[in-house]
Amino acid sequence: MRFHAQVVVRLKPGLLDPQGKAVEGSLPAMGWRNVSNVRVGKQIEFELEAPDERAAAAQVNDMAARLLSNPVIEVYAVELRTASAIPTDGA
Amino acid sequence: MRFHAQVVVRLKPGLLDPQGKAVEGSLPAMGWRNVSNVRVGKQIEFELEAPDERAAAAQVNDMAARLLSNPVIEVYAVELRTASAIPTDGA
Amino acid sequence: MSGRPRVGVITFPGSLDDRDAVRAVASMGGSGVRIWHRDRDLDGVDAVILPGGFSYGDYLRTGAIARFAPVMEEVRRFADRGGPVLGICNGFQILCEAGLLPGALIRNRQLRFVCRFVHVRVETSRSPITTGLVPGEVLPVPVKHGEGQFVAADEDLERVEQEGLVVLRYCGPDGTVDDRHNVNGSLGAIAGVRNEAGNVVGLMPHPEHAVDPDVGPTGGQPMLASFLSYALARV
Amino acid sequence: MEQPLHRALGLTDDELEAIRARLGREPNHNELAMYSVMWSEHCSYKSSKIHLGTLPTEGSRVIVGPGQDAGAVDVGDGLAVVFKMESHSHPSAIEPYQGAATGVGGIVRDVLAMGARPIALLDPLMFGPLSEERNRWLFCGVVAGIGGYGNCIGVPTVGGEVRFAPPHSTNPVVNVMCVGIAPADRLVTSAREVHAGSLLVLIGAATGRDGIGGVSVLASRTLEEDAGESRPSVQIGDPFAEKLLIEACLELVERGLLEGLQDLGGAGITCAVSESASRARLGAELRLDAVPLREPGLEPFEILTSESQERMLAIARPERLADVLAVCERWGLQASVIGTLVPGSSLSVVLGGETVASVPARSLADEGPVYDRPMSPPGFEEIRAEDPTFETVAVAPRDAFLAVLGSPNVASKRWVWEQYDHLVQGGTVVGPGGDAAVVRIEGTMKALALATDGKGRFGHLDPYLGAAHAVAEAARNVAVVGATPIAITNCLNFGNPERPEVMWQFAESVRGMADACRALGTPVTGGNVSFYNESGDSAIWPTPVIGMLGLIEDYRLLVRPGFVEPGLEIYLLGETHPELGGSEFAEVVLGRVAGRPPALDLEREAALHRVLVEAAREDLLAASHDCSDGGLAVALAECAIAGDTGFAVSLPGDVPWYVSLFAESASRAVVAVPSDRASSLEALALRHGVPWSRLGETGGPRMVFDALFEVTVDEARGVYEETIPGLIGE
Ligand SMILES: Nc1ncnc2c1ncn2[C@@H]1O[C@H](COP(=O)(O)OP(=O)(O)O)[C@@H](O)[C@H]1O
Ligand SMILES: [Mg+2]
Repeated sequence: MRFHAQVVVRLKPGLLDPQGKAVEGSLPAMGWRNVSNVRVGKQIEFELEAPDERAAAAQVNDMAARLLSNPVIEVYAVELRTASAIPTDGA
Repeated sequence: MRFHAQVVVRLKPGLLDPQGKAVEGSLPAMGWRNVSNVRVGKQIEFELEAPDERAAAAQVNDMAARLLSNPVIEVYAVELRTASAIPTDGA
Repeated sequence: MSGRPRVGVITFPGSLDDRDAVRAVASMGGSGVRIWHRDRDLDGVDAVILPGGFSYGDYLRTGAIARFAPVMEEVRRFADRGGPVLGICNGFQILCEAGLLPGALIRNRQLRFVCRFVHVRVETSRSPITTGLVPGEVLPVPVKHGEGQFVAADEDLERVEQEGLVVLRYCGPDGTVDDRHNVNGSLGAIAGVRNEAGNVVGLMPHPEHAVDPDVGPTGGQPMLASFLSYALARV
Repeated sequence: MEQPLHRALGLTDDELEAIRARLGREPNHNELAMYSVMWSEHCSYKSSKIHLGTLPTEGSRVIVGPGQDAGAVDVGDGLAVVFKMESHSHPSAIEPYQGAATGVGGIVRDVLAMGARPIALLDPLMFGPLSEERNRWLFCGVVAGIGGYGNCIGVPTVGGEVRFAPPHSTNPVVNVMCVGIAPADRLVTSAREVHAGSLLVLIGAATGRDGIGGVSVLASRTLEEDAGESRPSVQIGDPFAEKLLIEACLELVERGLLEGLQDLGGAGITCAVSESASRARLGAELRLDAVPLREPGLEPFEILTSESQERMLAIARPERLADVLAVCERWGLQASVIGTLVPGSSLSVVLGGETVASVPARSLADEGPVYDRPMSPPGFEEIRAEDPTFETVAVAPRDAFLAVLGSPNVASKRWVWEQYDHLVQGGTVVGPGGDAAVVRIEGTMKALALATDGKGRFGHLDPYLGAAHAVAEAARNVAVVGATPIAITNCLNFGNPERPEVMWQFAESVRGMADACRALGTPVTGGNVSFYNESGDSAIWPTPVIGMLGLIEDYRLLVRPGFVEPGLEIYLLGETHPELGGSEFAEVVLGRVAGRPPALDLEREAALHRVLVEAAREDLLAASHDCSDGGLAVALAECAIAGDTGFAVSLPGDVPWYVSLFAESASRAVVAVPSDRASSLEALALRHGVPWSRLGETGGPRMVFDALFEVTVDEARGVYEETIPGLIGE
C-alpha cells in the first residue's frame, strides 16, 4: 500500500523561536497588530510503501523521532493517509 | 475573537527541493528504502484577534501571500481554527 | 610513538574546513590523517576532529544526516573508550545530534550567518582543548556560522552548568560575558561544551582558522596545542 | 497563437531566414527552441560583439582570453589564475535569495569548467534606496542568498561592493565574480585535443523544467494552462550538490580522466553540447533518453533548453568511463553518458530512437547573428549645465562630513560581509572592509589582490569616463595594498540595447574601458554583458563593473588602510581639483547628480600605481588607502576608523573646503609613513612624477581637519558602522 505522510516538527514550547520572533517583529510595520505567538516549524511530506497502516505509522514515527526531529529541542506530529486519498503531483 | 492559524508554505511542485532531496538521499543508508517524493516546507503558526472568521481568514491569506511566501516559487495553504478549540502550549 | 600525534580529520559530503583542520594540525606539530565518511575504521589515530562545513547541506537540521554516516559508529566507539574528539562548528553540531554532547544548536538569534573574530573565555581546564589553559583566559578566534545558538532544555542546561561542562563562553576582549558579546544569542553565552567524561568537546568558533599570525589572531594555537598534548598523553 | 512561433520565441524574421539558410529547410520546434536560446542576446552577445572586439585582450600573462568559460592568467610558479564575472540581476529582482544564490552557483561552475579550484568570490551589488520596503527586501534577500550559497560550498566571499541609487529600485544589479586557481598545464582550455568517439557525460543534478520560461510557448496544449506554475523562471540553488560537483570535477581533472569539461548554464544542454562539439570541430549525437529527469513528461525542447542548476558536462574517452563514473559515485553524484562526439559537424538529437533535431553544431554556438545597432548620444546639456562645483554651500563642514560618511554608498558594508564566510580555505590575508581583498596562493609567498568597482553615477554623466574611472579605481584599489594590477574581467550592466541611447552608452563605456585597460596594462580576459536592465522608461545608469586581479610577490609586504599608531606622517599622493560632478557630496549634500565626472589622466594614474607598489615593496608604508567616494575626508576617516587612531591634518591647495574634503579627483591615495621613511617616499614620488603633499600626522582619539572641524574617531565610527543596520531597522 502507498501512504502519504506528513510530519510537522516544532521547537519545544519552552524554547525561544528566533524565526517566529522575527516574523512577529515584522508584522506591525505591515499593519498587522493583532498577531501573537508566532512559531515557525518545518513540514516534511513524503510517500511510502508499506504492507499496512500500522507498519507505515511505525516507520513514520521512527523516522520523525530519529531523523526528522531532534528530541533535545523539538517535538513532532505525524499525519498519515493512504496515497489514493490525495492527488499526487506527478510521479 | 481569537483564532489559531497555521500556514504551510511549500516550494511549487515543479521546483527542485534541495532539502527534500538531501533527506531522501540519506534514507536508504538508514534502512528506509520505501520512501519517495520527500518535500520539506515551512509551517508557521500564530494566534490572531479578529472580529469574525471571515476577517481572520482574509488577513491570514494576506499575510501568507505577502509576507510568509514568495508566489514566484512557493505555494501556501492556510488552516484556521477558533483558539478555544485547541490547547495552547504555554506562553 | 613519537611526539607527533596522528589526528584523524573526517570528511563528510559538504565538509569545508577539513583541509584547514589538517593544515592547522600539521602547523602545530601533529599529523593530520584524512578520514572519509564511509570509512568503517579510524586508521588507528590518536584523536579525531569533526571539521566545520555544511554536511549534507545542513538542510534538514545541521548535523542531522551526518551523524548517521558509517564512520560515526567508529567515532562513538572511539569516544566511549576515552579517545579525544573535537567537533568544530558543523562538527559540534554533529556531535550534539549524535548525543555525544549535550544541547543543540539552532539558528542564530539575529537569523543571519555571522563571520567575525570574537573572544572566548576559558571556563574549565578539564577538556581536551583547554588542558594547558587557565579558567578566565581570553582567546581571540573567528566564528562563521548561521546556526550556532546553543540551546538546551532547562534541566539539561542546569546540568551542563552545574557539572562544569561549559568549556568556552563568548566574551569581550577583557573577558566580560554579556549580551552584547554573545554573538549568536547562545544560552549562557556558551561557545563550547564537553561531555561528562571530559574527552569529547565541541565549539562553534574555529581554532583551525586562528593559528597563522600572517592571517590574523592566533587564539586557536593554545587550543590545538592542548588537543595534541591531550592526545599524546593518552598514547 | 497570434504571432508566428519564431517571434514568440524571440527570433526575428531575419533570424528565422538565417536558420532556414543554415539548414536548407524549415526548422522543427525543437530546433527552433535550440536556436532561440543560443541566438538570444544572453548567449550570442549579438548586440555587443562588435564592440567587445575592440577591447585589449593580449598580454604576456594572458593564457586564456575572452571567449571561453573564464579567462586565465599566468601568475608564475606554474600556476594559472582563472576568473570571471557574471550577472544574475533579473532572477534576483523577483526572488532575491534564490536569484543571487544561483548566480553564485553559475559563476563558480564557469571557473570549475576550466579545471580550476574556486578560491574566492566577490559580489558587486546595486539596489534602490533602502528607505523603500521592497528595496530592503531585495537587499536582505540577495545578501542572504549570496552568503547562503557561497558559505555552503566553501568558497570565501572576500570582497565586492554595494551601491544605492534610485534607478535600481526596479532593477537591482547582482554581479558575482569568481576566482580560481589551477596548475597552468592542467587547465581545461579549448586548446585540448578532443576526439571523435569521446563520450559526453552529464554529471550532477537531474534535469527539470527550470528556466525555460522563454521557450515554454512550445509546450503542448495540455500543459499550457499551468505553464506558469510548472515552468518557473527562477531556479532553486542546491549548494550542497555544487560542493560535491566541485570536488568530483576537480578530482576528474587532477587524475587526467577528461578531455573536456563544460558548465551548463544559460541554454543548458544545447549550449554545452554545441559548444563542446564546435570547439572540437566535431559533431555530436545526443541521446535525450539518457538524461536523468527530475519529473516525468519533459518534452524534448524542455530537456534541451532546461537551465537546471548544478550540472556539468564532462568529455571522456570510453576507456576512462568506468573511472569517471567511480569518481562521481564516490561523491554521491549521478553521472550519465548522454551522447558521443562524432566526426562531421552535425549535432543530432535522438529520443526514443527518433531524431528530433539535427543542426550544424557551429551554427548554434558560433554563427549567431551579429548586430551593429544604431546609436545616438542622449542630451547631456541639462545635467552638464548643473555642475555643482561652484555652488554656494551653506552647510557646516562638520555636518557635511557626517552626512557624506553616513551616506549608504560610503558607509561600512560590514552588515553585508559579515554574512559571508571570508575565511574558509585559510588563504584570506585581507578580507572585506579594506581596499582590495588579499588571498594567498598556497605553496608560495605570492598573493592575489582582488577588487571590483563600478561607477554608475559617473557613467550616467559620461559613460566613457565612467568606465575608465571604474578600471582606474579598481586598479588603484589593488595597487594601494601593494599589488601590481595584471588583468581584468567585467560585467557590463545596461538597459535595452535596441534603444540607440543605450547602445551609445554601451559603446562609449567599452571605449573607456579599453583605453584605461591599455594605459594601465590590464588586459581584458573575459566578462559578461547584461542588457535589458530597465522597466518602463527607467533604465539603470550605464554601469560597467570591473573585476581587477592584482599580484603581490610577497604577501608579508602588503599594506592595510588602518592608521595603527600615532606619529606617522600622512601624505596625499596625487592632486585635488575643483571637480564635484557626480560626487557623493553633490548627491548627498547638494541633492543632485549632475555635472561632469572628474577628469582622468591615465598616465598619472599608472604612475601612482607604480609609486604605491614600489613603496610597498620597499616597506615604506604603514598605511595606504585609495581616495575615491566621498573624497579625501572619507579616505582619512576610514584610515582612522580602521586603525582606531586619529589624526590632525591641514588641507592643501587654494580651493574651497568642500572641494579639498569631498572632490573625487582621480589618481589619489592617502598613505601614512614612519617619519624616517618620509624622505624616501618623497623621492620615490618625485622620481615617478607623482605630486604629493604632506597633510599632517596620526595620533590621538580625534580627527582634526585643519581649523574647520573635528570629530572623534568613535563618533565617526558610529556613523560609519550604524548607517546600514539603521536603515534596515536593526
Ligand atoms: N557586497 C559586498 N561583499 C563583500 N564585500 C563588500 C561588499 N560591499 C563592500 N564590501 C567591502 O567593503 C570594502 C569597501 O567597499 P567600497 O567602499 O566599495 O570600496 P572602494 O571604495 O575601495 O572600492 C571593500 O573591502 C569591499 O570589498
Ligand atoms: Mg578603496
